[in-house]
Amino acid sequence: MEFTLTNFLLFMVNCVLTNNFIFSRYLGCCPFLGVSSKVETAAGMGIAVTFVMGLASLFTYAVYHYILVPLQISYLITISFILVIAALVQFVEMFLKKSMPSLYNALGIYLPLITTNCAVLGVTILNIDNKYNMLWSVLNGVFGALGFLLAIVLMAGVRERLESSNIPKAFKGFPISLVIAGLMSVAFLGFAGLGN
Amino acid sequence: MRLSFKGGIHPLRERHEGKNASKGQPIRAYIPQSVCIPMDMHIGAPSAPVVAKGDRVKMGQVIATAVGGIGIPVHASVSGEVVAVSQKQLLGKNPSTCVEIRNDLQDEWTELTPLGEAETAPAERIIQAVRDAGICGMGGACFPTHAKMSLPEGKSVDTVILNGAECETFLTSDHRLMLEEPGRVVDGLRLIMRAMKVSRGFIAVEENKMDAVKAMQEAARGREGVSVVVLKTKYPQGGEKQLIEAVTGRQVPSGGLPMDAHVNVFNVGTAAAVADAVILGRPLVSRVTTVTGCVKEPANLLLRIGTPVQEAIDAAGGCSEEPGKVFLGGSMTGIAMPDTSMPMTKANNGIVVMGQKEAVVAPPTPCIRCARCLAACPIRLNPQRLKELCDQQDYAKAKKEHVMDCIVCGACSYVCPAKLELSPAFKEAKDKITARRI
Amino acid sequence: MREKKTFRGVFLNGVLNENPTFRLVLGVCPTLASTTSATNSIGMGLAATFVLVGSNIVISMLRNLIPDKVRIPAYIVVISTFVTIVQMLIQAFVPSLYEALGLFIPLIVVNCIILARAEAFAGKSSVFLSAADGFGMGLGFTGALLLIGAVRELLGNGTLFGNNILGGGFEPMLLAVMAPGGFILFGLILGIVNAITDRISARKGAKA
Amino acid sequence: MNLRLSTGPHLLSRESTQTLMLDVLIALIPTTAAGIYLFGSRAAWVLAVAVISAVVFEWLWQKLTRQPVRVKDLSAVVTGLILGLNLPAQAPLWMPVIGSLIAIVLVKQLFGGIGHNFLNPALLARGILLASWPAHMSVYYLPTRVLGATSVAPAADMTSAATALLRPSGFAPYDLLMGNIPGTIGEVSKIAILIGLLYMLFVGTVTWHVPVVFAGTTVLLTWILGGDPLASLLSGGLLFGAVFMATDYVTNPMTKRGQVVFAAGCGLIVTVIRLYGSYPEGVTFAILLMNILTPLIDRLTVRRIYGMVKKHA
Repeated sequence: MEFTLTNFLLFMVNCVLTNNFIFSRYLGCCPFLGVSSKVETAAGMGIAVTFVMGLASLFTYAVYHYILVPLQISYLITISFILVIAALVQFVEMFLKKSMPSLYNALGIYLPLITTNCAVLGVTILNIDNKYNMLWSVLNGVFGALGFLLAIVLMAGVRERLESSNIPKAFKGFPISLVIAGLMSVAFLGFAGLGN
Repeated sequence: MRLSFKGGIHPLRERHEGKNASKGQPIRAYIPQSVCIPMDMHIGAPSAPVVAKGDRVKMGQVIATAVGGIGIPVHASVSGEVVAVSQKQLLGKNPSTCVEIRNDLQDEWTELTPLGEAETAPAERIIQAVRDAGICGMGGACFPTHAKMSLPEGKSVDTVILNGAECETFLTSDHRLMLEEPGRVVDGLRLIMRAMKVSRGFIAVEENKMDAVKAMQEAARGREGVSVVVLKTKYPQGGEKQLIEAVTGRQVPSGGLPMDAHVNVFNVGTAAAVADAVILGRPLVSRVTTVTGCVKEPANLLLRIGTPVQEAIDAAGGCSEEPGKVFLGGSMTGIAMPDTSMPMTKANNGIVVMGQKEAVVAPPTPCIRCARCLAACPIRLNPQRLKELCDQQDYAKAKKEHVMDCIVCGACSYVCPAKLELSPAFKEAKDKITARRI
Repeated sequence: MREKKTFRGVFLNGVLNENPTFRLVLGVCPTLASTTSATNSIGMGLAATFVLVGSNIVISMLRNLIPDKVRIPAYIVVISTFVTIVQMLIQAFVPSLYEALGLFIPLIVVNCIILARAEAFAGKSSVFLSAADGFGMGLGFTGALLLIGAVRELLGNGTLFGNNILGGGFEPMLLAVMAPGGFILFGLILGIVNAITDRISARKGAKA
Repeated sequence: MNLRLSTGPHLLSRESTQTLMLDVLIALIPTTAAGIYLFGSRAAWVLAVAVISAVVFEWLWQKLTRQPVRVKDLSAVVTGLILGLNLPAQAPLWMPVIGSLIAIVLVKQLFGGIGHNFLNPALLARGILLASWPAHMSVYYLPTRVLGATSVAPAADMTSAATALLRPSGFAPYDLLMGNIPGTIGEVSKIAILIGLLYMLFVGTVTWHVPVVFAGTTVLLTWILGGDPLASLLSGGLLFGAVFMATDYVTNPMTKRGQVVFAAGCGLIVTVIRLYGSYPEGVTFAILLMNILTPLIDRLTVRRIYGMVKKHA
């Protein structure tokens, strides 16, 4: 895919809205459900994920094309990518702690959770499956994560509003959150066809 | 152009704010057989009684002296014999000390010392005279007037507004006072202006009282610095903050007092009482009170302070049906009373009797977020959100979202189609936040 | 008081009391992605079970050798090895399932159930019990997926395991097999399961 | 004497949830009547089934969960009617039933009943029906009135062009206004919708902000992006959505400023979906998406309260 402004915008709309990670690809549901009770923490999680997903896309691209492919061990993609991500998260955590303590204080607690966020591993594998070059891989990671950020912040907004609602006991917590996500994703169907 | 503020409501529009029954009734005096005068009618420390059972008192005689800096004395509102000095549970939290006087119907005044006419009385002695006359805010605030007139160091006021809005439903006492005795009101305003060295005075009246506006305009003609302004008929137009916004375009800073906006507001009845105090030397012993609702002959009565509410109702012909609720003040902020033997005080501008049927409150239903409360709130708060926080008892957050700025005017509760008890919840929240120092 | 753990007890615990999907609500993504049909559900369930049992056994065997500090990375290596094996097996023997589950096969690595069991159980228990735990959790996961998958397939397609069940007059509700339907139906089933278990435990409590 | 004690206000406005809902129902009378007039008795059946099933589901749920039955507040009637008006006249009658089930139970009662649904129930039900049974939901019929009394056949060449968005030849502005075009029962007659709007503005059920800003944004954006502004206003579900669904109290923002943002967002999304998306009409999804944004809009459009001024020196 050539890099033009039109392509860039269409790609963004496609990643953030049309094929939203949560609402249409089911990636990253655990943190989406788990860290979405307050808007502030949801936004923190989303920003942390954006950060890591952009970097992970970059590094896994390099690992795949400069290590796995030349050595003809591309079947180790899963194992190597997850290790790259785990290491990356560790590294980012240490880096932030040392050089940007204020950002670390804001995002630090979310970082360990990101290793097992399937959106991160998912996006890196999708980058390879879709044969994106390095630029589009990073953009895919960042925009995908922005879609996640959008979804989790919207979710948190709705959940905050429902805090005082009389939801049937059996549905409190996960069940109602899943239903909320489902209803939201019905609305997101409206973006079908955009950005293609 | 009619002056107004942002927000607000028009309560009981379909029944002319409930005022039609009494607004045509001229003020008439009613003399009670006995009075029961509480010592804590004003904000501040209760006054200390200086009479005992068996004492004979004349009308206007001091029966209790001021306590503390903002305290005021209390005067006998009839002449006669003190029959009891006792503790009574009135509408306050704690029992009040009351002096009961049996009226000898002589109306014999104690010795009075007038200061002089409105434009000539010595300005520096006016505030003391107001204090000696035991005057406190007669619009319902009960804050001692002399204290309001004495500015602390560093504060300044350039405008005095007389509040003749009478935006509360049912009440017509200020209306009748302005219509029948506009000269007293203007004199009072001039005295306040002179005492406070203020050159600009407004008399603000809602446009549903154009006759009163006319009377006030005539009385104000030729008086230095005094002008009459007409306000839109809207509740709570007579709220101090709203009135200041409507008349001067200024806002009282959050948590501040009117003087922080360089304005002071006095009720028209208070001004009339100031005029009496200075020009006639008479202390505050009576006031105009509207008695209306389910009474046979709605009236505006000149009542002695301490008249039992039941007597006032009887003076208005008695109840026309089995009463379900009686409250002092208008229907928006009036205080419901458990029994009508209690006395009326300096701040009681109205007594409203409601029938059994009207007294039944509709049960609340779930909020539908119609946002009528937001449109109604004169402070531009979000009552819907605050109610959620109050229900969750999250008072710290409620404070952050400015519940302390709520003036408990009841506009949100009035318009709520779900009949939620919004303003009572905010009152409770404010009390709890103050008590717990959240 | 601690009950002595038996194979049967640990196994049933995974299937029922601590059912990973309905009780612990772990692994939401694969649950949603694979339950578009009953067949896919079973495929995903069994693949996850294989990985669970395998990684539980290996991690339990190595539990005294792995230093505590590098515990998590080590677990991940073990798990992703099994995932890679299962991925190759599915690709070779059930290509249609490989097609249907796609990305979500490698993503079994980050299925929180597996890491959670490694951390919470296999890292501290005997090989035998760890295997039981893997089996129980895996079958509990598979059963839950099958239930959701059956409902979604039935509503969204009118079929069960591809067999037409509801007859020609039924007009399938497409949404049930789309993303929103996945969230909503999982949420509803979860709520109903909660309601039922609440009722059962209330009844037990009343008896006791 | 037994006197009641309570804090003020002692008399309340005569408006209640029930009277507000009743006003909405009155405002819907012209639209309902026009729909039945244009599409015939079939439309009446769809509407009746939608309303009755909505009320029954609400009643059943409240009975089963042992809650106070609030059917009398008429909100279920409004939801049912709006849902019915959002369906094509030829929809099979099980569709309004499923729609009501979704609207009342899934979107409203599951979240705690009236006031707690974060999405417009009727619209979400329509969204689900649209996604689930596109064959029934996106085939529109010309009103029987236009085709002649005997025919209920789809208007052959425009069956799937939702509601004549492109103003196909043959639809003069007059026909667009009166409703002589294909579409759902409620959306076709713009004149009836406008009468309803005037009524609601007159009695104060709604303010002008949401309908005007919503429609205005759509028209303006369509014009800027090279579409036909008049057709964008008079075709499709824009007016029906802007007047009756975007104005839903429960699911739009509380402040006027928030409502303007909300309505402008609706207009933007509608235009984008109409011009670039795969669905021919975007009103449903636009309002639903803005419903989702509403809690955040509410957070960001808090009013400056009285007294937030510098203390005068």
